[in-house]
Amino acid sequence: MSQRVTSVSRVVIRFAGDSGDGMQLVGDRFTAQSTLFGNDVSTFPDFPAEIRAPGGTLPGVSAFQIQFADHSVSTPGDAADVLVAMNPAALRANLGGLPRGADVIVDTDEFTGRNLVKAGYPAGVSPLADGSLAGYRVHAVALTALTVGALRSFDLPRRDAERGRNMFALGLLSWMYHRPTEATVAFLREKFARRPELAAANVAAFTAGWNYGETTESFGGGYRVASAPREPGRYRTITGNRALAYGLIAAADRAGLPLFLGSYPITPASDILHELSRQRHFGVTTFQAEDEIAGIGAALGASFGGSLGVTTTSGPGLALKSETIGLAVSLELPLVIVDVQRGGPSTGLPTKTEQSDLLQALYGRNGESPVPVLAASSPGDCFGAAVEAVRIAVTYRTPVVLLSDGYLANGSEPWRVPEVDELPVIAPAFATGPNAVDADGTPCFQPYLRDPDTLARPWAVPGTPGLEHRVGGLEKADRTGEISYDAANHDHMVRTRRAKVDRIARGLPPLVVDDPGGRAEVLVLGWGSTAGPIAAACTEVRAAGGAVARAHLRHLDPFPADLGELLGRYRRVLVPEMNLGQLAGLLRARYPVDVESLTQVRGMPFKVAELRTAIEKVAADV
Amino acid sequence: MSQRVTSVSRVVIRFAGDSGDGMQLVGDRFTAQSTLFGNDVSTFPDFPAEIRAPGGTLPGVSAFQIQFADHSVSTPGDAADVLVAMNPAALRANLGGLPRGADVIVDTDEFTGRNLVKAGYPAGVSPLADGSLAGYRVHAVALTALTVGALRSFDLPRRDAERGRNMFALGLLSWMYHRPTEATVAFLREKFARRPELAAANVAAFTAGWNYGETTESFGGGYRVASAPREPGRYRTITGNRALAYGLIAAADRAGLPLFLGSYPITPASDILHELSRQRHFGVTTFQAEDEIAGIGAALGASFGGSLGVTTTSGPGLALKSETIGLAVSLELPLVIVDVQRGGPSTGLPTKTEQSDLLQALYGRNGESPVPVLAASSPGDCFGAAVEAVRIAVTYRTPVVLLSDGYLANGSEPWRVPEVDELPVIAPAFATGPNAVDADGTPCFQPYLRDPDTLARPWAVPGTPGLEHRVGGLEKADRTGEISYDAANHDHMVRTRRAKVDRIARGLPPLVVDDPGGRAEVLVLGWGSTAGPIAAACTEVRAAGGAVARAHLRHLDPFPADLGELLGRYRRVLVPEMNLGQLAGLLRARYPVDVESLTQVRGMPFKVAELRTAIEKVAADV
Amino acid sequence: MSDTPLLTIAERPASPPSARDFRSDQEVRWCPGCGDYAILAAVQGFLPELGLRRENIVFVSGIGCSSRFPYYLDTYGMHSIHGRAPAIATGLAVSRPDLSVWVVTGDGDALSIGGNHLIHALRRNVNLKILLFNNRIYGLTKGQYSPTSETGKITKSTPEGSLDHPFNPVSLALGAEAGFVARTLDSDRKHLTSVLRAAAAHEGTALVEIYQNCNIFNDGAFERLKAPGTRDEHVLRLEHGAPMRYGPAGVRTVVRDPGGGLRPGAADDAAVVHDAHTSDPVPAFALSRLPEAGGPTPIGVFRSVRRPTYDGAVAEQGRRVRAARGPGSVADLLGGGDTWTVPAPFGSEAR
Amino acid sequence: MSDTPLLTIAERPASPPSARDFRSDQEVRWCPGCGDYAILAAVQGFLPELGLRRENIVFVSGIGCSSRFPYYLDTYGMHSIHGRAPAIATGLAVSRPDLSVWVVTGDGDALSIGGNHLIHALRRNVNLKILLFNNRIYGLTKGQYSPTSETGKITKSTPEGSLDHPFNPVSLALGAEAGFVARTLDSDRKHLTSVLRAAAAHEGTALVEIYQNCNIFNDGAFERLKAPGTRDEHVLRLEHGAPMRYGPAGVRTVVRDPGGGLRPGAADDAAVVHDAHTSDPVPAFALSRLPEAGGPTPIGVFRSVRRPTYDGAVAEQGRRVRAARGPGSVADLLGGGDTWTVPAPFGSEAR
Ligand SMILES: Cc1ncc(C[n+]2csc(CCOP(=O)(O)OP(=O)(O)O)c2C)c(N)n1
Ligand SMILES: Cc1ncc(C[n+]2csc(CCOP(=O)(O)OP(=O)(O)O)c2C)c(N)n1
Ligand code: SF4
Ligand code: SF4
Ligand SMILES: [Mg+2]
Ligand SMILES: [Mg+2]
Repeated sequence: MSQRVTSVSRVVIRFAGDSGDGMQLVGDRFTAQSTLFGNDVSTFPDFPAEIRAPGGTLPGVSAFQIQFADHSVSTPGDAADVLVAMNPAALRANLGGLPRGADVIVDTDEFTGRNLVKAGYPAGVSPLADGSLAGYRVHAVALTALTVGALRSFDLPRRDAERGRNMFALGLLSWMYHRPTEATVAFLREKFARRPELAAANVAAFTAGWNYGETTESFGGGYRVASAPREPGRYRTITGNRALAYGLIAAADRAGLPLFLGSYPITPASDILHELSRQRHFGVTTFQAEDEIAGIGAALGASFGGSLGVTTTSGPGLALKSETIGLAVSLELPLVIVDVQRGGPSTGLPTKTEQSDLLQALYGRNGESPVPVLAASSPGDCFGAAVEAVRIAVTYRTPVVLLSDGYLANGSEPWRVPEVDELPVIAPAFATGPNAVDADGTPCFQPYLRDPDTLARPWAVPGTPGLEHRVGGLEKADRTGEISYDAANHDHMVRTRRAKVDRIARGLPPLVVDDPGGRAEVLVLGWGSTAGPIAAACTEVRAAGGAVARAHLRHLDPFPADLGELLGRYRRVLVPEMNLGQLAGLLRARYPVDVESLTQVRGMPFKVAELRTAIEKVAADV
Repeated sequence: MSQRVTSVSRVVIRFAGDSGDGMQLVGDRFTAQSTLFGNDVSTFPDFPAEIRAPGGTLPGVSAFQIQFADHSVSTPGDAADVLVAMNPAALRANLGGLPRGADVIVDTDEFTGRNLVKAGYPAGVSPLADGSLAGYRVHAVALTALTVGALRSFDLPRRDAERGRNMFALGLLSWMYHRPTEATVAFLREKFARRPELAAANVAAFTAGWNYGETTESFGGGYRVASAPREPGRYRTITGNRALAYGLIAAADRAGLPLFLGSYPITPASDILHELSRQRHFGVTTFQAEDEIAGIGAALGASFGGSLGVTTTSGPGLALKSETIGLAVSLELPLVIVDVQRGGPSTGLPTKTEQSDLLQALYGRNGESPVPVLAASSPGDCFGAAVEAVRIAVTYRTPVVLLSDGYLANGSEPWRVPEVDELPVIAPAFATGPNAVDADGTPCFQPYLRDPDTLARPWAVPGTPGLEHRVGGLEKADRTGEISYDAANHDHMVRTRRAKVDRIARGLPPLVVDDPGGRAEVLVLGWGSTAGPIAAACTEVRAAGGAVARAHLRHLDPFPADLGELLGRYRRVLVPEMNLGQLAGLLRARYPVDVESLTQVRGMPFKVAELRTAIEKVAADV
Repeated sequence: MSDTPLLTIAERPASPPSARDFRSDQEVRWCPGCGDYAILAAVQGFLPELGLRRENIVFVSGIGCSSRFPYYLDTYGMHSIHGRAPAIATGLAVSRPDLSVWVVTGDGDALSIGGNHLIHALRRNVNLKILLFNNRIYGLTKGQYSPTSETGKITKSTPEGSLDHPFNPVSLALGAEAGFVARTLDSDRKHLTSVLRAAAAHEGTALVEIYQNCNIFNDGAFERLKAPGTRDEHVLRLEHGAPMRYGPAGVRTVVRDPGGGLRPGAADDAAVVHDAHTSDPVPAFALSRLPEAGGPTPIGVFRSVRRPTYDGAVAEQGRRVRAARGPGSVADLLGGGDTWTVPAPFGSEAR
Repeated sequence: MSDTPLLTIAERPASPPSARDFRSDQEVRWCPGCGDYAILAAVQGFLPELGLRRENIVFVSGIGCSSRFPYYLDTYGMHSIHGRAPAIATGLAVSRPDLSVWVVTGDGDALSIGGNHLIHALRRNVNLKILLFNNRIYGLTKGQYSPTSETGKITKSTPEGSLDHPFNPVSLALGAEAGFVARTLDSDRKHLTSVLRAAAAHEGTALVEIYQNCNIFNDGAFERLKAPGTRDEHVLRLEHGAPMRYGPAGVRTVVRDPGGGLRPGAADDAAVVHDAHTSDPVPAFALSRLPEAGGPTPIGVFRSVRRPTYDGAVAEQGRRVRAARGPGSVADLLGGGDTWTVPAPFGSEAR
């Protein structure tokens, strides 16, 4: 059968099913196949807070969206071109955002009366039959029956055989988009290495899906999405949480410090704990503490002892850690605090994404308690952001908050593997001897005598003879670090701690402005995970003939030294955020610029189209 | 002996001694005597973080400063006219700020070689002898010996007799300033009711001090400070912590709600717990919890049950409560959180004052988590601020943060006792029945259906039949309050919670501007406990012919509706704060006004003279 | 005010509500097969026995799979934050002694982040019934080990095996002065119900540890205690006043060690008689250590001893103070202490 | 990296340091007469016995009068925040098994706000020596009752008398799986020193409760146990292997109750022999309840039993993994998983 292959430049697929249907696995495999093929990809897993809500219900739907393209993409796509719906609930939950004309692949075996009712369809009516899918290209496939049929030769209980339908679907989609299959076959063999019969069954289901596409007429000849041009280098697909864990390990290694993670599990940060737990041979120690306070406390204790102390959490955990972060500010010890933000307030939307912890990170402590704050901007960038957080923490002897979010944490993208020697050198420069002399001329150690350049204090770790000293949360006398209630000293120390954080700006590279035409009068300024949607929207604006400049902040405190000047260059500055305008407020407080805030707090990334409209509106009116 | 009595319009006295010398008691009594006499007064206790540091050392010095006058005063005075120094350390610790010409009364018996060394004077040199006190009017009195002599007829161990010297000093100063003595005698008799011989001895020491002034020549005829004109009414002297406790009790009473305090002791907030613990007969329940988190948790539980839940703390405790405040935001239940600010960061300066928790109060929680924030501006104003906090919490069903600070907490001033019916009526308006109908027309209860005016949700307490419902920290569907992960609903709820807090501004009175001439081009805007020094400084500026307007914020979130307009009216706006400019930043973020920030983080209130200089500099340059 | 209930509490209903009446309209969202379903059914079945109207019952929980519990009961309820339910419930119970307050929590919620609130509630003896769903794993966060996981456990956060020694929740509670401690199994509805009944009847804090199967992340953790072939050998069913015998047909005995502890005895040894009501916590503590001594796992009521409840004492103290001082007058309070009066100027309006 | 100490630790000193060497230059700032002075002197006197150099010893404290302790010792030290010292010390001890790590805490610090960290440290058996200064009051905040204050105590926050039932710190620790628990008195330097010695020798978490007099806010709380006229009657001095006798000239005995607990016996009863090393925690738990049974207050080592330390297990696991997998290579880690290479365009510079 030779049919025509359609070439397209980008495709968005959304896989949706029950929490137990293995949609995340299908998404991961499709992603791996696409990156190996050479497309650029961006992914977005979207799952419920329940572990496994009752089968077939709307709250139980788990989805995975991927955009892959023959050019650079920075978001998982606003809307799917193809929806794979494993049951009625998955169809119902995802139909809302689906543009007419999209392909909809459903497992007809699941569209039983009972399942339709569970999904909330009126009794006796199937969307497959009532015309409500008119306008879509519906592919009604008996996925379950076909899978069970394909696995007849295996001696599997029917339930187990049915479970293979996710692999069948993966096979079908792999055929549709001409994906390479070797890696998935190898993956399945390894995953089920201990149960070869299961491996074989999964491979059989996968192959059956592929063959179904090949032999049926309904999918035409499939589509081709050419590979995307890329900088030369070695690449892999990576999620934000993994990249962040790798960044911590690599930076600790560069600094020659053992890494100590004190953490308490919390969605969506737990995978960093999991990943680091697997790397004990790097000198990494992971400590699952009794709570968030103990997690950061243990990390701080380890830092006092000369390790790189790290703690990882999400918003509610950061709230609990706030008192201890204040202690770390007072002790001036290196400490990295990772906050993978999720929807708030309170328990909020634990599995959704948001950027609403920025102000908490900056101000969520008693007293004047400055802490450098950074944010990662893409899954792969979590690596570099983590390295930068460690660099600042160690160089300036300070706790650092690194913000990620649920979208970065679980989303993935191709990532160029850096060479180790591209990474910055980080020097702990432990104190080894006296740094001052007493009133009577004896050499002595002053734990709060500062480096004139960085304002960092010495890091003298237990075990170093002659440098015995005591630190604590009470105000300390300048230089000696002794308890001091002196008024002038307190004022000095408060301003010095602030000045030390401000010093960091001196060592930052200039901001990168993306303005190909060089004539834009509108700047879109973002931070954190909005980078992808903003970049995509700007590209679209320019493609339509508009002019817009774009810059993105990694450093939220201190701001880069050239930020004020940059803001002043544009007639209008638009700041899109997934909160109620936190960065916008900070910018207005700091610079005499009337930035405009574009906010959305929907638990998910901005849609490119919305951003584009907003930017065009601003650009039209300069 | 008839000597000339000098009339003066105001006097500042500073009593200083060892932590164990009873200086706070002397100060309290002198304050009571002065207010009963009819002066206006403002006081400032200044004591160390240690309970009782070793006798005679600088860190152990405890002081009490009082300004009393024949006119309205709003600060305890920049510098003392009279320093009472009970030992060398007290002299040394307080000489720094003392203007030449001041009276210095010292207990010569304490100026022994050993004590001088303990206080850090070079061996063998006494400040009483080395000329270093030239320029002061030194009154060297053998306070100890005179006291012991006066108490010879009592059968007291020498150490106990010596302890009477604080009463001797009080008697002497009372004579010098013609204070009425009856109240102190009555006080001593009541305090030692169970040990009449001690009461008599204390009264004898007090009387001996008075008589010493009367009979010695060295003090002339003493001074007269006439009484200050005042609005008619009944007055008492009150500290901020007590006024705050009374405000909570009075407001709970107005609302008809039992008051439940869940708290954990912390300086300088503990006295609110202590005060409320004494008022069980008001239906007040105090619960000393295992920590700050349990304190606020229990208060929130009590609010759920229909009590007025309150929790009191200082900065480090507020940090610990932040996660639970977020829950209260999500539950939308009334809750009052009192933060008596102290020096930070971390443990900081526990007994000193600061205004550095404003941003923590506003932003120290994960997610978009708006909480109304108020601040009291004087010890007596703590009463009204507490009533206002309760009004907002109950009316809008929201946690409210009320900021006080160490200076207000322990400082005192005359306070006009309000009549109960002057207080606002506060209506809990519990839900008692269904407020909506189901899809099928059945009456039902929707716990998140809002009052269109206040946006408050109904408060339905357990025990109310038919209103059974569940609340929690996960995002809730509008109206029904059911768990909802819906994107649009989340955006709506986030904005609605913010809008509800903004609504509070509608019910606030217009800002009061103090600009007697009505022609000022400079506005000094303050918040919290800077009110007194700012008012005094503005008075001085005007007395010197300058023009300056003054306004003070009680509401920090939401800001009063007319604030933006007010700020726009002035050429320059100066914002003095005991932090690094927290309010100033908020104003810049919110209004297109380039406010100027004047900051000081010294653990103590602004000096009037410094403020005056700063204001005059600004006013000179408009 | 605090000791008068806010609202008049409706009388006990004439016809008691049924299990159905305690079912809320919310869809239950646990994994199919989770032990939580059985506990929910048992609790819904038991609640009518309280003889209380729904509105006078409150369930407070923390965070975890188990902590979703309150949503499924048509009583008042609060799904609070991780670990804090005992503290929140304490405030509620102390301020509203007229309510029946229940806490639902998990092994992570109660013993990891919430350990301090739990032990303080037990020490104070607040009138709370605490149901601790112990599945020896963190369910909601997808399978990390918990403070009750056995040492060496391989989980997401311990791929090389966990290194912590676990808590024994019953020992911990007894060390924290608990007056009532019991243990039961999710799958044994009859036993579970009997333990709920005993807990409800107890005045003060009652801690009920419920072994609960998490079939997704820690399946079969208690299988030995449930499977027909092994359970008799491994479970000791406690009954006050009864000799401690177990094993098929009760052939095995529990005897006292010279050191005071308990251990398995020979078939013809005189079995120790269980005394749940003795004021000395040592016998219950010894029981809690029995599995370590090679003995069976006791289920049932370890200890049930009355001592004054905290909320009762608070109410009593309030009454005493009010009786002595009379109800507070705000006017007197504000106008107390040393006051002075500034008179209105002559001729001015009196106010 | 984690199992190689960061810096080469200096050898044990040839001439051991003296008590003087452990005195820092900071002025001691407790109230005159405070029991903390005696404890400080005893600790300074004992530290040389460790045979360690000053730089290898760390004291970590929380907040409270007692928590000022580290400032007065010339070792490394941290005065942290309220209640968190055990958590901070855990991170230090686990990451630096070469150090001798001590925690100083108060009854409020350890048992109120810090209760959870304390019980978790005990459960894990981290190599920490925890000195709990129990004065049954909050000293630093000027006299509120604490979780060890007796019920009915009148304090600033309980003017009508406190209503909480106190913790028994020894019982609590034993319920939390403690391997080493002891109690001693501030004023008995010899006994205090002997207990410090035993604690230091124990591998794992050692909890030492020190009854400490706060002469300002709770003076004489332990007078009965100290006064020459009463102490013999009220104190039982524990010694492993010795029969439990007390009273003037040791005329009184401690005997075992049929329920497993302990109680005072008759003079001619056979006294129970103290076994601090038995693996069963029941005997130690029974001892902790002796005062409630009308018996004397035991001081000395209740329990001293070795079980694997947490820090030891962490180090061991690290070694095992490294032996199996080799030291980690960052390049391999980053380049692991499915990778693909985009070649440099033909003719371009190789990098
Ligand atoms: C402050 C905070 N920290 C962490 C979490 C993440 N979290 C939610 S439930 C849970 C543990 C659940 O374990 P358990 O209490 O045993 O309940 P189960 O799910 O097993 O029923 C954790 C760590 C959170 N929600 N909040
Ligand atoms: C987070 C926090 N909460 C409260 C306090 C106030 N505080 C300091 S010490 C203390 C209790 C002290 O009691 P204890 O631990 O028994 O020590 P002691 O002073 O009796 O030695 C309290 C409540 C604080 N510093 N930090
Ligand atoms: S994860 Fe475990 S405990 Fe949670 S619902 Fe599923 S089976 Fe139950
Ligand atoms: S208050 Fe008590 S514990 Fe604190 S230093 Fe004084 S005597 Fe010691
Ligand atoms: Mg669990
Ligand atoms: Mg204490």
